[in-house]
Amino acid sequence: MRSYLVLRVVAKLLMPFILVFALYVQFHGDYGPGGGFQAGVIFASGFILYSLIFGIQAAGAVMSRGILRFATAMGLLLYAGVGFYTMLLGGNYLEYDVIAADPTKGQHIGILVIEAGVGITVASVMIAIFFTFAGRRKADQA
Amino acid sequence: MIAQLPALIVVIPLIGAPLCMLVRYRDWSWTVATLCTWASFVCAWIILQQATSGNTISYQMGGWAPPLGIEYRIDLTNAFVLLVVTGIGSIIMPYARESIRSEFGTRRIYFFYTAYLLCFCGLLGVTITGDAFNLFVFLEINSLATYVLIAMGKNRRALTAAYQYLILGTIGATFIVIGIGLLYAETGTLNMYDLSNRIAEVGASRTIGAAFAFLVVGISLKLALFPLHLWLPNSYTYAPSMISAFLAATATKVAVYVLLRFLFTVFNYELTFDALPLDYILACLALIAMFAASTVAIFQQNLKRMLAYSSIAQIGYIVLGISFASSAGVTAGMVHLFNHAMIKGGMFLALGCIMYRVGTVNINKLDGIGKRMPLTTAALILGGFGLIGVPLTAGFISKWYLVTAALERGWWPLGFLILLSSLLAVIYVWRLVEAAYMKPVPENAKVVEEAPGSLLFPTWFLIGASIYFGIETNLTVGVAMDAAKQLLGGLG
Amino acid sequence: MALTVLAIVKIRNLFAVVMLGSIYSLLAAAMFVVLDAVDVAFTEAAVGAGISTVLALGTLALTTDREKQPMHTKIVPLCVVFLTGAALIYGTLDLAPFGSPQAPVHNHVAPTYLLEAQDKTTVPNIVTAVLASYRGYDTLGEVTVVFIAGIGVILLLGNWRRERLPEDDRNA
Amino acid sequence: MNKKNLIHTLSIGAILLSAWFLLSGHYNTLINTLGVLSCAAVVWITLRMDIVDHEGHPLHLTWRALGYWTWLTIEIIKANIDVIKSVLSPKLNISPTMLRIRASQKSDLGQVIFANSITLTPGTLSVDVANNEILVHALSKSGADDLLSGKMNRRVTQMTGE
Amino acid sequence: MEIVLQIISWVLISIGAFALICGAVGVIRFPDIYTRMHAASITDTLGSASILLALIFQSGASLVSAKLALIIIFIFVTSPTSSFSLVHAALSSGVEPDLEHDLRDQHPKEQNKSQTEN
Amino acid sequence: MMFAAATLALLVTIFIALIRAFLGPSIYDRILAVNMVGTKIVLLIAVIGFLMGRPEFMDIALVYALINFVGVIAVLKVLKYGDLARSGEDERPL
Amino acid sequence: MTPNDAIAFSIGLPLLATLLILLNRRYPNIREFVTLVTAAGLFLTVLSILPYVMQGERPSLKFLEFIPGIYLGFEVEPLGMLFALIASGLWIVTTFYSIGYMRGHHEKNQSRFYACFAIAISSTMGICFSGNMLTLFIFYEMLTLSTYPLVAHHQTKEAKNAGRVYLGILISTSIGFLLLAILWTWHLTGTLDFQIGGILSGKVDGPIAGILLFLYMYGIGKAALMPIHRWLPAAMVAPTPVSALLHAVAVVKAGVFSVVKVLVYIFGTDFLTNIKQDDWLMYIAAFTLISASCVAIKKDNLKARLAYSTISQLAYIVLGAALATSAGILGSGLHIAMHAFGKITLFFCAGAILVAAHKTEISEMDGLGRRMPFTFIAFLIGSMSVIGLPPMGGAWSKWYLMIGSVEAGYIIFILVLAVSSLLNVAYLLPIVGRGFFRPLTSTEYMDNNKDEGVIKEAPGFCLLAMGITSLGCIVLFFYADTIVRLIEPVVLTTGQ
Amino acid sequence: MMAGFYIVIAHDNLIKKIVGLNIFQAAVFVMYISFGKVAGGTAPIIAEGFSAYSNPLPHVLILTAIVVGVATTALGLALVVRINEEYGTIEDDEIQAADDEQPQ
Ligand code: NA
Ligand code: NA
Repeated sequence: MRSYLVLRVVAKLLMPFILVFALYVQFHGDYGPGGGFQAGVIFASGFILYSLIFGIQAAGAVMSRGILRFATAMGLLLYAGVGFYTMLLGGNYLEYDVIAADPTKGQHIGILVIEAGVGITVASVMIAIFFTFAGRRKADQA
Repeated sequence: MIAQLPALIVVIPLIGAPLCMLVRYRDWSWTVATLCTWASFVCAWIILQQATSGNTISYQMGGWAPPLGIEYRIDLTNAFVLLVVTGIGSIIMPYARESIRSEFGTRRIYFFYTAYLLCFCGLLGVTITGDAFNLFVFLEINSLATYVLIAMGKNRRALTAAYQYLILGTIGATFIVIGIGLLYAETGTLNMYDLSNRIAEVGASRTIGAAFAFLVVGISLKLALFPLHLWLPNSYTYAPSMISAFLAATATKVAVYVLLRFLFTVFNYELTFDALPLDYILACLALIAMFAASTVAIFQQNLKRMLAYSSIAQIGYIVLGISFASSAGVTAGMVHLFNHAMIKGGMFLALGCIMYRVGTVNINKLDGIGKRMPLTTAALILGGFGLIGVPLTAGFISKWYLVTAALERGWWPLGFLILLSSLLAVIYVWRLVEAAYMKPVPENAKVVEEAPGSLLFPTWFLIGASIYFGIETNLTVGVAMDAAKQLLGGLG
Repeated sequence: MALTVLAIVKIRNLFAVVMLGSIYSLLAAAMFVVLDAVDVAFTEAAVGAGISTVLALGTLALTTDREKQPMHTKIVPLCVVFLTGAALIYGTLDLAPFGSPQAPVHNHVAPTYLLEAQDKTTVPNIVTAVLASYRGYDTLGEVTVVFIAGIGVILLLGNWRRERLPEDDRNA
Repeated sequence: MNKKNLIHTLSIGAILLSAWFLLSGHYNTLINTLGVLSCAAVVWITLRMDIVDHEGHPLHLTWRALGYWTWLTIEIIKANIDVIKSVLSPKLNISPTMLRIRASQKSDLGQVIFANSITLTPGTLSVDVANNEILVHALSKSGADDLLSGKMNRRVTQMTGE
Repeated sequence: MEIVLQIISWVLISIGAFALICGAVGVIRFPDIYTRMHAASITDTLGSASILLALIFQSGASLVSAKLALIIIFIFVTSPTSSFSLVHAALSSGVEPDLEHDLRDQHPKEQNKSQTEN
Repeated sequence: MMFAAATLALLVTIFIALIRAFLGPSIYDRILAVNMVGTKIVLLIAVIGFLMGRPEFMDIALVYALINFVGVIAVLKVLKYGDLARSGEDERPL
Repeated sequence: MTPNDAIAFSIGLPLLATLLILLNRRYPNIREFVTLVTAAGLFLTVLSILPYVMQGERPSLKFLEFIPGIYLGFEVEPLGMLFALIASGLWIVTTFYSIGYMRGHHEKNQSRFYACFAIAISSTMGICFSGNMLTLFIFYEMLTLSTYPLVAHHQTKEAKNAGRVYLGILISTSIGFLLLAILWTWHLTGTLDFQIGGILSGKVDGPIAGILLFLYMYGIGKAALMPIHRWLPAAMVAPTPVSALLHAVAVVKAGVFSVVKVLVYIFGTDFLTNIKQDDWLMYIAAFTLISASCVAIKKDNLKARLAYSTISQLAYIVLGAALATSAGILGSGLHIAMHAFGKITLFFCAGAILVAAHKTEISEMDGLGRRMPFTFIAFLIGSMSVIGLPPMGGAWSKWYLMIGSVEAGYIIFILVLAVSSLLNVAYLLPIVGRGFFRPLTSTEYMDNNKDEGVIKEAPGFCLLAMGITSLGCIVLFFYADTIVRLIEPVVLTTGQ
Repeated sequence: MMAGFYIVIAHDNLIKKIVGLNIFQAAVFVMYISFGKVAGGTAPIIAEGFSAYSNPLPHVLILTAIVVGVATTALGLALVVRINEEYGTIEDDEIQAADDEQPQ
């Protein structure tokens, strides 16, 4: 046990806060800087830190490839689906006004949902990309 | 429902992409992809019908009125291009199934279709949008998907080709972003029609000029206009067969559309062509492209590469038409845009058939292919005739209008040069004819059957269309003429 | 910032290049804060200094960390670059002075956003309002781009080896 | 899940929630609900990550840590002044030393706190932690001697209660 | 009260600025990676802390202060960790320190002995 | 005024650290310098917030600090193991 | 069958035959039977139109408006009628000849041969009947493309190179010059329909008309005006039936036919006379006429000599048309017919000599006449017609051409024509002389001693063909006035 | 900024090209944002006590552009990895040399 020891302890300590911070950024994009994309990246950074220290094997156990791929597609579907939903309700594509009786409320819900879609896709794509890069063996080791 | 079509045409493939990824099983993903492309085609068809009635269709994304929100704005020009893109995409899908299965391991296929759908969706988005920045976003959707698809080619050079395209494509996109940024800084808007009005107010300032330069260079990179064509040959050569066909038939066409849109709608064309000697510059570049690329094509052993260089030359024709800055010229360019899409698409598909059976498209290894795969070869040669511009093929119609436009402009030596350059096409097509029909089949050649029907049918469909549209020109020429009038009539 | 870039041009250790790139990104982000673009700064920091750097490192781990031959100045690229730069400077000369509230940028669409966006969407961060609602469609495109990047990387680098076709030989 | 883990889980949830409220600044139903949900989700993920234990969540140290931090802060200030002096001295008044010192803490957590405290104090720098020993680089012989006196070691051990 | 706060802030900022610049100078002047690390840690500890504290004093009891405090804590946790990892990696890869006293081979107990003998 | 002074000090520090980053000589020196620049930019952002009169965006500074940390750890990991995937537990002997 | 249907039928029939030929490629007898029947059917079809044309009707057909204002349009006018009759009639004869030749020569790829031949005939019919310049152009190109495989038939390197020269010159001139001229005409006049009196008249001033004339004349490479005549000798590597029908009749006549049509219907003779831009054309034609003859004298290879002779004879026709007088045009029209019969006879003879005696060089033909008297008599008749000696048809066409020169006021061309006729004598008659009056070479005696090596007459099919065409040469002398009556309307309405 | 562009088109190293591309793009981003700055304005997050805000639109655009940029970078780097696997080098000229050796 060498540098690992120090890193392990610190990482364990920080990890939950990083993730909560990511979610905080996700849901406070309305009021300050941040939003789905930034949250996704921070969330992914947390995961990357986890993988760096505990190895991607362990990280893969927390978040399997299947889940990641599913989440990637679902995030985008969620976003695009909101647009479809507004269409079904008689509005234009992504016209959130029609979601709720009160257009302002509709806007708020719409923004919240699509930001969630952004966050999900971005986080899962970033993690997946990292896993893919990290999981590949160097050419001469393959 | 009809009112929602402009959104649906793009959104259907966009939603189809993650669905493709979710269904995973290859035939299902193929089914999803096919249904989405076909649905888009139906949308495009209906939209074209609406556009022919002379109305400009406006669709407000998110219900926000234009300068605030993103607007989809469809006139004849982009309705026409939409039809080309969706049409080619739809025809290619039946081909894709067998062709892709032969080139990939089975598990990756659903990812492949996902990327394909996004590539498709990107092209449509670029074509349909009326917002300059939204155009950039969809351009990048298309570009990124294209890089991925090209890199899927079997030869390792597909990777370097994709990389090279990625670098140049991104530079191009960045130039476009700079251009849009300068325009925005000068006018405060991103909506193309709003832009055109405000640019007319501002007049020819330095900023507008610089923006114009950046945009033209950026678009030309995507367009592979000489000398910014370096990415194209390798990309088309090493991409999977179906992708080569799709890209050759659609991608550069959409770039042409973008060029048209900026030249004639955003910058009103008095500004464009009076302030700068753009007509001369474009015409010169187009001419060089026509001659240089055709000449290079003559010396290629790899037929896909030959067609790729030929594409650069053909882009030259289209741009030449545009450079005349006249209704006739733009008509010629658009007609050729349509015709070349079918011809090149069909030829690349035919090469895909050969690749599928013989495993190579090197001309030295295809002696007597005309006897071994008669239908495929016939399609290839007929397509070649189209490239030359043999009468009664679509290619002839394009050249007819192109030369007429040159004469109208009073540039008759140019007419001569246009015809002269098609002689170069004769040479490279004739190499093909000689190899296919005038050489005996080598004795040690492996037995090769004709390509399966699922590959042959789309190939012949496109080639057949290129013949049909060489004879029945009401749709192409009629629409192109009206579109050209609309464009030059100064919508803004 | 200029110093960072010059160093990137010269230094041949790719680790250093990547790290300097990340610094450049952080500096750019600081600049964004100065220019009131807090959201952009946030993103640039997370992306430019974070994700990009980690990915570049991943690449270095899989490839090599040395640039082989020393750079010698190349004339043609230099000219191209010079031309581009000149065009850009030329283009910005006519613009309203930096920060001027009279600039056309601030007097066409933007004021409407600032005036009505909060009322219509309940979101005080106008950037978020415009991003998610007024130009929500752009953002959908942006998510799609991310999606493609994910798919592309998985397609390119995913562990597909087991399912290659037998005759699939890249160097054939 | 055993009882100790349950306590850890609950307390981490509570701490995260308070962190959320500290960060948030917007207290309406929607955001609060989202906050609770977020914290729950994070707790779930951290459980999956298997990082909810006494190392990752040193609940037992809470009170004693305060005292230690106060002491450490003063140490750090002192050390800072020393190092600044040597930076500014014209002849770079340094005598780099490398030494091993013993870490008497039994837990990894304690050793990590010790090592990081060493690093945090300018003038000393832990380079390696192994076998209950910490390899330290010190800027000056005096700094090394301070460490060798074992005062910090004892403080850390005292805090971690081992 | 205001004035007091202002003065405290000024003092803290001055200390911070001074520490920062001293640290930076140290990073330039010191001979090897290990010694430079000491200088760098001045900026991370005294420099960061004083400036952030000054900011806290400026913004009073608010959420901003809380976040600033979080930043301080974060820096105090991560800074030694990354420093440690860095020198550890450097030493592992064979970057030898430039030493005047190398007591590495001495066992801690023997050190202690030699200490007491001294 | 006070913030401006802090900003100035930070900029000077960053500048000097950058010089170290260019001088090297070893990659570790560069990482040291880059890490230092990173943490100083965190401060810079915080101070600029006050300087601009909108101090409520400290989130950015937090993100910087986080990203900087992750970045440095990643660099060191790659440097040490030539790999991002390995778990820290199976370390090679020195 | 209405005459309008007959037009479509005469173009479609050979195409249908192509399909049948390809389908029956494994059954040579059926394949060749199909060809024969088609040829006969075609001739009858064409013949069925003749009465209408003689009565002054102009059967026409229009469909496929592929460019607004431009149809795939056909109209039968006298010149086209004449050409169609010649081409379709000679196809029957040539088919007989081909069967004998191809079988006797054991050629490969015979199905491709017959198929392409049929397409070539179809294209020729299209050229004959085309009602506008673009339709003519389309069939002109189709003819080029379909004859390429025939030229490169042997697939040897030499054949392929010859094929490239052939295609290279014909395609590049037609696309580079002719198409440009057509487009330009379209741009200037908005029509491409053939109209008596010309369509350019009044729409364009002199210099531009001059350029256009140049483009047309050098665009129609098949007319083999110097210096773009090189393709014709190159094409001689083809099997002899190809040289005979296509390169003595269909292709080259298509060229000069097009020239005549352009001069008469696009420019209009009046307009040409008025603008005075065509002098250079006459001089080029005259130069070609003389110099090709001179080259012919030097050629030892029989087919090459005939090829240069053809070049020279084509120049007569161009000259006649360029004179733009009624006698000149009549002469041109007549010469199309006369030369067709004469030259095809000569080529048949050359092929017969090749099949029977395996000789290609004139110097090796000493004494062959005594072994193959029928062939050499036919050669004599053909030669006389080409030279223009009565009682062969060629005499009339030269007569009209001379009159035309006088009408136009270019006396010099009478001299040219006379000199050229002398040259014709010089390169044709000695061959007959050698055949009959020189002894066989020694190698032939050697062969003679073996039973199998004895030189006999060519196969019966070949002889039949030669007989018919040489007879044609003589018959045409007596029926020339019928032809004149047929084509007279063209010149009468031009109003000379 | 142009130096980044220079790196892209002049350097042979594939990774360095991508870093250059990022720098070039980042510079463009700064340009955009500077268009949006209003003197005396503040971040476009509506709050009491402020009346002048900077233009939010460039911020929105650049957010999108940054994301597109990172997506491109990820793909580019993945390609570089694959190229290195196939060619054993990430230098442009060496790759070209390797390609020239093999027939097409
Ligand atoms: Na936001
Ligand atoms: Na320390």
